Amino acid sequence: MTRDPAALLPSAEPVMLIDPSGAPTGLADVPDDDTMLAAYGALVAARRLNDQAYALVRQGRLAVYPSSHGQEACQVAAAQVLGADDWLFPTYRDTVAAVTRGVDPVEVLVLLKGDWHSGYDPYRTKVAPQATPLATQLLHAVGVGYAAKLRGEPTVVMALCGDGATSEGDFHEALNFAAVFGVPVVFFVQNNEYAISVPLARQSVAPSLAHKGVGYGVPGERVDGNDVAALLAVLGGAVAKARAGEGPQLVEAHTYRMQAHTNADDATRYRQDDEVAAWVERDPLTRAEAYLRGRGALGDDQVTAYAAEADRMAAHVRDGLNRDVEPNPDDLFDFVYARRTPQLEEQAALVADELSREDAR
Amino acid sequence: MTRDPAALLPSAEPVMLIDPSGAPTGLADVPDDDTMLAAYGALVAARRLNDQAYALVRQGRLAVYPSSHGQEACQVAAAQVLGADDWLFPTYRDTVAAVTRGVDPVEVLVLLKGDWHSGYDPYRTKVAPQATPLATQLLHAVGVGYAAKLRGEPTVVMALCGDGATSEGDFHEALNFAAVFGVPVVFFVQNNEYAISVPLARQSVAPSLAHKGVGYGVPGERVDGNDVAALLAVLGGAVAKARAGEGPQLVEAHTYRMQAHTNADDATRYRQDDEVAAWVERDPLTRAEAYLRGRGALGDDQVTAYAAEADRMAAHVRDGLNRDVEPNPDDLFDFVYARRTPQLEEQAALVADELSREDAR
Amino acid sequence: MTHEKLTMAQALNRALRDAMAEDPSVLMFGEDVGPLGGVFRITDGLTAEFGEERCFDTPLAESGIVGLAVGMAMNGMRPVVEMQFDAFAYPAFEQVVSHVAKLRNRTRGAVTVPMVIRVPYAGGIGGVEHHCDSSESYYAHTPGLHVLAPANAADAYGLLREAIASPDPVVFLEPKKLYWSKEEVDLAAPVPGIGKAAVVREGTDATLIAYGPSVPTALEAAEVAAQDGRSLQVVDVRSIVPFDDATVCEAVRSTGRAVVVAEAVGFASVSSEIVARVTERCFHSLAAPIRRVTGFDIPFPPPKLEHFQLPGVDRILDAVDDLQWEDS
Amino acid sequence: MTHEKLTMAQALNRALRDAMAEDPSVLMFGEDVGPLGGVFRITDGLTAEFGEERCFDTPLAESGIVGLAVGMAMNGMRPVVEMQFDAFAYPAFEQVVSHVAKLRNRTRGAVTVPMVIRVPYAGGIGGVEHHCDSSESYYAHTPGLHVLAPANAADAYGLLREAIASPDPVVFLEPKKLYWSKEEVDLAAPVPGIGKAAVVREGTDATLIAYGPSVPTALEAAEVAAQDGRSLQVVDVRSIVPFDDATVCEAVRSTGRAVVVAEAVGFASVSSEIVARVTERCFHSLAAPIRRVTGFDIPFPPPKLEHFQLPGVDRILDAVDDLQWEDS
Ligand SMILES: Cc1ncc(C[n+]2csc(CCOP(=O)(O)OP(=O)(O)O)c2C)c(N)n1
Ligand SMILES: Cc1ncc(C[n+]2csc(CCOP(=O)(O)OP(=O)(O)O)c2C)c(N)n1
Ligand SMILES: [Mg+2]
Ligand SMILES: [Mg+2]
Repeated sequence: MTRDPAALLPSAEPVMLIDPSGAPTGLADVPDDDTMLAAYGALVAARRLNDQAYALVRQGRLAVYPSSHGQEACQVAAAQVLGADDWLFPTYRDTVAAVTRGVDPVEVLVLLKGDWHSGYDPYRTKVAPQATPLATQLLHAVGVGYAAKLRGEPTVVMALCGDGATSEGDFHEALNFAAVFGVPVVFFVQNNEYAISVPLARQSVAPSLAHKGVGYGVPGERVDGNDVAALLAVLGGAVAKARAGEGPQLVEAHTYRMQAHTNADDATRYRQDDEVAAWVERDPLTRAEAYLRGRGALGDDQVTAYAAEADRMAAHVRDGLNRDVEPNPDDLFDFVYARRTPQLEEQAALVADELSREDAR
Repeated sequence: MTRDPAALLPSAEPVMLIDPSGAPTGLADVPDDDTMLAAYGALVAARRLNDQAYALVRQGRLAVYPSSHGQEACQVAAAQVLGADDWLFPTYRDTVAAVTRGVDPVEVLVLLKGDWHSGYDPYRTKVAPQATPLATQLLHAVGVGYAAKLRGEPTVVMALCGDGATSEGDFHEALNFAAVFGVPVVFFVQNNEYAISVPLARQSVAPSLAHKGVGYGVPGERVDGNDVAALLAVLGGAVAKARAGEGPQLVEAHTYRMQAHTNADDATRYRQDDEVAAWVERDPLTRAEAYLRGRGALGDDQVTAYAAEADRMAAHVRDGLNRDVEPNPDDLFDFVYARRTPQLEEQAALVADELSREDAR
Repeated sequence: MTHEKLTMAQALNRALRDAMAEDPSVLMFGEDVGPLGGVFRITDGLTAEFGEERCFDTPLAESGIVGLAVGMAMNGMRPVVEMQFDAFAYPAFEQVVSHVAKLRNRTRGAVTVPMVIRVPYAGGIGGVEHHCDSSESYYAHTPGLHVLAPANAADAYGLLREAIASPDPVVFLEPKKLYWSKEEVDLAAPVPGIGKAAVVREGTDATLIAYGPSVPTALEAAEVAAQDGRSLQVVDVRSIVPFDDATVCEAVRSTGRAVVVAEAVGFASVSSEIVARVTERCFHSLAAPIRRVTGFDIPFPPPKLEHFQLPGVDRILDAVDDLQWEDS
Repeated sequence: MTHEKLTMAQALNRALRDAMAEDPSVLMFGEDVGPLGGVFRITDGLTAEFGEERCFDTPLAESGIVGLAVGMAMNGMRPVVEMQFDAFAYPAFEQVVSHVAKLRNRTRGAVTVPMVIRVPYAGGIGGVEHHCDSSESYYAHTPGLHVLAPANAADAYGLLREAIASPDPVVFLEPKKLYWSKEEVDLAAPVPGIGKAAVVREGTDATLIAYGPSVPTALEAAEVAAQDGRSLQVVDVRSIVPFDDATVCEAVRSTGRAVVVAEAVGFASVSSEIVARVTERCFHSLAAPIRRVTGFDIPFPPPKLEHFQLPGVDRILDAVDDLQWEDS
């Protein structure tokens, strides 16, 4: 039992460096303008991607989309604080994080388009496949980090989950394993107040989700999830500590899911419009823009340029998703094992036979 | 998020009311002499039961026995602080707790004798079947408590587990469910320093196991697990708070498993004799005796009387376990469902037929 | 007047409402089953009607949900829990296998756990991975559980009422793709009961044995076969555990040929069991080995490929064609 | 000189040691596998020999153990994990089914999880509840896993080496009751390989099909039958997934009669599968339906009653007697 509880407790209030009006709070230095501009650009792209994906669901090109509208700052920061050799473990809601780290958005959306379960090579960008079974990926993140640690590699792993996922047993086991083995993982909880329809108050009565670190000997930190500057600072600090050998870190961002859980969800059944409205003025994108404009680091021209860049990305996404891929039944049998078993050979032959007879008809 | 973290943190040191020499520490009042004498009597019986069961394993009457030698004070106190309508949820190591609450030791030992999985009617004494799959029973305890709460009954549930079990996902889910639903459960962790061979330091690097309450909004408390007075006070306080509507409570007792995990285990592979020796002087039984003798509340006559009482219990245990029960194959099929399925009828008939042919041979 | 046009989802909702109205110890809980009414709206309106204490949301933890239900069932309640999707029931597997299934037996009947685990299950709705598993074989292989799978709204109502009333724990598998099919339902009709299969179409040439989502497909196949002059009988298993050997074997003996149809992966599955036990019992009545049309031995495919995995009319009819008609 | 007299426990230990010595990416972890050497001593001496970083104890959490292994396998390691007993693997069920089994498929082969989940399993050692489950059917029903069950020390060594070398995840079932049986083992002997069954006794009248703990029982039954003038062939399945249809079917065709022997609960099990698939393929070679001798459909009994549950020589010979010898 090695840790002093006082060193583990998060701050009473979430860290905020820029207030909703765009003014620095003075709590600590805001990251430099280049860093902030890079974050701003990614936020613009992220918002555009959320909007585009939402539209593609309406057009029937995506089965469903869990939007991160309102949470973009969390995801942008989670990706931007990582180095090339670090790993990112995203959930179904973290399309933006994966894309910010460099995965082609068309490839990320393959899951929701329905062509395959995962559309990108996780090793190319060191982004794990998006996880659906809640909290399970946190353990994989610990394993990836521990393997790297055993080999003496300086890898840090950023493991994402939602507020609801903190209730799962795997959350507990992941934090504990990481702590006991001193694995450099940053557990980053995007607390967006809801797990589908279930509000945070029915999920936990802890002082905050960051307080969950205490029980593992893991330092917790709370941050304003709509303030990209604070997120870059807090997540960046957590990554630095993890890399320096201080073990896992837990960060809770306070944010809000502006849209329904997915397009299939009806949020009016469980929350009031005015609750949503109150979060509009905390929008992460306008806050970053106001700050940068206030400093004169961002002008209309650049805003237009970022928007144009985001539009190009959106066009690329539309093109990619409008392309129909001919489903290949061989795919069903080719990846279950390194080689097809005799049984899978038989079953694949059955399908091939059926198809050839269909063609013959 | 309703709880103030300061109110959740356990004391820096485990609560001790009587020191190893038997002297009151003065930290708080020791329970009255009647209470302490009742505890002492139960401790004597408990030690005798542990010794007797151990001997019965050597004699081949029990398959195995997980002794609580050294931890008797925890189990005696856990049972004695409960009222008649409360529930106790013991593990495989908590034979003493079950017996202290009134279950016939012969019935408790049925599991380890091998006649059946559980030998007592849980409703008669409100003692749940001893749980083997670690931490799973904590959720059942929450369910029992919540059902009572919904009906407005004043039941408190005492749910026992070991230090190792706190690493399981079910520990996490149980504490969280209890906290969110405000269920009157006292989670009582007997931290005996080992999970079979694994020392606490490889199980957790939290400041203490009691600190795990913080992450659920559950107050934690630490207590000397070899001081029955402190245990009665702390566990009694926790039960009172739970009953008063303050929700679940977490108590960690610091104790030590004096013998191997079970008779099948070889403790010399993972711990040194001198580590064990250091705990001898903290023995819960001698400490309680020294205190009571010191106050003049206990004399040689009474000590002898308690010992004789314990011997009678041990004789009863020997008698019970030396009685061979004829295994009845019908039992295999009669309790799987309320009524045998047609399939079980067929299978039972098969066994009956086999046996009748065997008899005929 | 008890005849009504209901979807299976509405029939299930009605079953819960009627059970809760009749018996105050019946509770409903799980993820999003409260104000939202469940992601499939099976619990719609229950919180409003019966209050937060009778139908409520839990923290997001399936082992927790099932473990809580075990404790409540031990203490006088009759909990019904919802696992949001088939694959999201797996975190509760230990609780189901080691406790729900075993507590009665462990305690020689002293402790019973009358509870229902409702699982929206199987594919056919274009769902992404983890949302389409057919997990019945895991449960059916576990003694101590009853495993039911209705194939129409009337059975959904009747079987869920029976499941809630049962003194034994029930895993209740709701075929997602049938949630929205509407039919005439007589809520007051007597229910054949747990453990009873039903011949849902008479036929003389071969028997199709199916349950849950595969029953409508089997019926469709029988319809097509009839147009080709082949008379297929269809048996709806309804109750996977306990299994109705009598009805199924009588049916198979009457035709001498059979095909088992199930969406689940075939290997070591309920359909393997049906083939094995019917063959054991009806060997000399069989003109051909019993064929299986099941999911392949692969993880459930993504939406664009799922039609390959689901047993369809063509695959069923191919299997029927393979039943060695010339030899007989 | 590679012939040695070894118990299965020693053979497994040797396989781990040899694999760890050859490949630094092979790691061993789980509960009590470090200094203690595992409750069955399968990992005895590995921490001493390879250090704490290669063989280590984890916190007590099975989902954690398997989930950690998944991540390590994703990142270049070849973890071998021990589940302390069969029933204590259930908390890891979601990780096994939703990740271990599926990651390769999910990512079209980009992510592989070469790992071995060792499970001391099945009964026959007088163990109390939760310590004697035969859980192979749960794994065998899950595509993406290989499922192996050795029945002797030589296979235990060879198959575990193969399992560790495999690019695919393997559930490796170690029959507890065979841990201490000693035999001559040639560690250098070539291994038939994953997916290969073995005819372990020739015979002409009927075929016994068994795996893991039931193989010695089947051999014993064949020995007894031989004294009664009946010649029983015994097939050791060895590899449950992939299943060796060729060897098993050839054997059954050669005798025309078969009994499947397995300790597990029979319903919806691996033995159901064997009956179903062999019948499908060998129907016209069969003189009688294939019989099963399995555990009953009940929770594993307490020690004093377990002998009723375990398939024994008598029950096997009764089933052989039932194979309609008069009719043929
Ligand atoms: C093990 C498991 N149980 C249930 C689900 C179904 N489900 C998907 S998302 C979700 C809510 C998750 O809430 P949270 O963790 O707060 O993340 P958010 O969706 O808000 O980003 C649920 C219940 C799941 N994916 N996995
Ligand atoms: C889910 C589960 N995993 C593994 C085991 C095997 N096992 C039995 S006792 C034990 C150690 C438990 O340690 P702890 O919780 O500290 O309790 P103690 O035995 O010290 O009283 C283990 C690993 C089990 N019973 N259940
Ligand atoms: Mg959320
Ligand atoms: Mg312990």
